[in-house]
Amino acid sequence: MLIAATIAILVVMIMAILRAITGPTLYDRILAVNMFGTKTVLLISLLGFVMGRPEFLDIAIVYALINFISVIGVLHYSDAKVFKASEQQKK
Amino acid sequence: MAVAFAIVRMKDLFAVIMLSGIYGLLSASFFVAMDAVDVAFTEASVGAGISTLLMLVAITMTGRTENPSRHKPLLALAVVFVTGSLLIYGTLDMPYFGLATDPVHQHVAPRYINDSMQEVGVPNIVTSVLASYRGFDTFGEVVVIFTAGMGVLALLSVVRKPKDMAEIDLINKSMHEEHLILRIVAKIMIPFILLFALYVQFHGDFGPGGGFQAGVIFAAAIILYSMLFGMSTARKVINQSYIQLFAAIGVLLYGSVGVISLLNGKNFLDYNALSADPVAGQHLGILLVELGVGFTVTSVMVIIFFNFAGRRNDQQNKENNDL
Amino acid sequence: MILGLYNYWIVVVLMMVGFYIVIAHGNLIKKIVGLTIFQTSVFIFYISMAKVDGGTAPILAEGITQYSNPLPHVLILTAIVVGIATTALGLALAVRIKEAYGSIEEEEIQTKDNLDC
Amino acid sequence: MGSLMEIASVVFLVIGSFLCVSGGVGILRFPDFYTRMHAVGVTETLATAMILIGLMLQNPDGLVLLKLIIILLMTLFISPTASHALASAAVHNNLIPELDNKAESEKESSSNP
Repeated sequence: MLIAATIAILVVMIMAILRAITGPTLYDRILAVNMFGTKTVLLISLLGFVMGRPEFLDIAIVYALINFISVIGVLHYSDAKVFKASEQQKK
Repeated sequence: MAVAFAIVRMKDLFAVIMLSGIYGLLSASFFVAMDAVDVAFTEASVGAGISTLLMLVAITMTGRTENPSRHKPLLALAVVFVTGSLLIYGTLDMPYFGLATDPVHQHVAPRYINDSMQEVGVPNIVTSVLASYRGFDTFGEVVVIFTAGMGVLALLSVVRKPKDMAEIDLINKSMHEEHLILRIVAKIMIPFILLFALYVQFHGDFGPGGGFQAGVIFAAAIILYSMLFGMSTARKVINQSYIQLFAAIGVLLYGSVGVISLLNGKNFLDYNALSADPVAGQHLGILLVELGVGFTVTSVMVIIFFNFAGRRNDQQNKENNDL
Repeated sequence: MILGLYNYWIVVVLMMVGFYIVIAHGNLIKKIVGLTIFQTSVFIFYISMAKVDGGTAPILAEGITQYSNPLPHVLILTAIVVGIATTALGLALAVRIKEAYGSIEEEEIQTKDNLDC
Repeated sequence: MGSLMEIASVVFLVIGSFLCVSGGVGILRFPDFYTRMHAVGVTETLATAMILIGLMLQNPDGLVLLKLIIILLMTLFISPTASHALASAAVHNNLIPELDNKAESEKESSSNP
C-alpha cells in the first residue's frame, strides 16, 4: 500500500514538472514548484517507511521548512520591477 | 532528466531558475532513494532553498532574458556528443550498480562501518567519518567556504550612507502592510526553524544532520526574517560585523581543536588527546568541530545573502532616485 | 547485463547537458546554472557508487548488517555546501560584471572589451 | 486491534493518494492560474494530512509519531500561507483571471463605477 501511494505521488510530481515546464505565467511555475515541494515531503516520509527506517523524517521536516522559505523568497523577489515589466510585455 | 533538458531550451531565466529548484528537490529525493540521508539533508536545504534564492536575487540585478546566441551550437553539440560517448565507453568497465563486491566498498569503508562504533562511539557513520577520520579534509572545506564568503563580501559589500537609512525604512514600512499574514505565520515559524536547526546540529551524532546542515537551516531562518521584515530591520537584529566575527570564530574553533590535540602530543585533529577516555575525547572533539562548522556555514550564508540583498536594495534606491 | 550500468549513463547524460549549457550559452547566469547541473551529476555519480543492494543508510542500528558506503556521502556532503559557496561567488562576479559592462552576455562583453583596447 | 489500525491506515493512504492525483490532474488540466491554484491548494492540504495520518497509524510509537505530527502541523501552517501569498502576489501584479466574457463584463461594470 505504501508503494502504491509512493507511485501515486511520483505521478503527481511528474504532472507538476510538466506544469512547471509549460506554465505560461510565472505564478504557474511557482505554484508547480510549491506543489512539487509538498509532494517531496510526502514522498520522503513514505520512502522512510518503505525502507523501514522511519527516523528519516527529519529530512521531510527540513523540506517543509525550506519549501516555505523558498516560496516566500521567490514571491518576494518576483515583485521586482524587472519581472513586472517583462510580464506586461507578454500581454 | 527531462528537467535538465528543459533548462537548456528555456530562454527565460526565471523559468530556468524555478526548474533548477525542482531539479534540486528531485536530486535530493534521489539521494534519499540511494540511502544517502545526510546528503539529501544538505541538498534539500541548499539546492532547493538557498541556491534558488541566490540565483533569483542575482537575476533581479542582471536582467531576466537571455539573448539568443548568434553562432550555431553545432560545434558545441559535437563536442558534447564526443565527450559523452567517450565517457559512456569508459563506464563499460565500471562495476555494476549496487553490487556489494565493488572495489569502492572494499578499501576503507568496511573499517569505517565495523570499527567506528568502538573507536568514535557515534552511531551516524557519516558524522564520524566527516568529523573524525577525515577531519582534516573537512577543515579544508570549511576554510574554502570561509574564503568564498570573504570573496562575496569583497565583491558585493556596500558602504551605506546613514542618510539613506530613513528612506529605506519608509519604503519597507509601506511595503510590509501587505504582508500581514505572511509575517504573522513567519513569526510563528521562525523560532521553530531555529530550534530545529539546533536539534539538527546536536543530533547529528545519532541521525542525519550535523554542522553543515544546521548552519544552512539556521541561515535560512535568518534569510526568511530579513525578507519579510526588511533588510534594515534584519541588520539591526544581526549586526554584520558580528557575523563576520562568527565566521572567523568558527574556523578558529575548528583549527584550535586541532592545535590543542597537537599540543597534547598527538596528531593534528586527533581527538583522543582531548580527554583521558578516547571515546569521550572523540565525542567532545566532534561536538566542537561540528559547532565550528555550524558557525562558519551559518555566518557565511548570511553574509552572502545580506550582501546580495543589500546590493540589490542599493541598486533599486539608485533607480528610484533617478526616476 | 550491460543494463546494470544505467546509473552511469544517467550521470553522463546529465553531465553532458550541463556541459552543453556551459559551452553553448552566452548568458553568464545560465552558465552558472549549467555548472550546478554538472556539479549535481557528479554528486549523483558518487552517491550511486556508494549504493549497495539491500544496504541501508549508514547510521548504525541494531539488527542491520548491510550498510551503504559512508565515504562518498561524506565527500559529497561537504562538496554540496562548498558548491553553494562557490556558486554564490560566481553569481557575485556576474553581478559585478553586469555593473561594470551593463550586460552579462559573453559576446557583448567581448565586443566592449575589444572596443576598449 | 492491529488489523483495524492497518485497515484505517490503508483507507487514509488511498484517500490521500486519490486527492494527490486529483490535484495533479487539476494542475495540468485547468485553464488558468487561479483555478489551478484552487485545485492544488485545496487538495494539497487535505491529501498531505490524509497521507501523514495514514503513516501515523502505521507506526504508532514515540519519536516517529511526534515528528509526523510536527510535519503535519507545519504543512497545515505553511501550505495555506503559501497559497495565500501566491494568490495575493498574482492579484497584486495584475494577473487577470480568465473568465467568461459575460462574467468579465459584469465584473467590470460592477467595479468601474
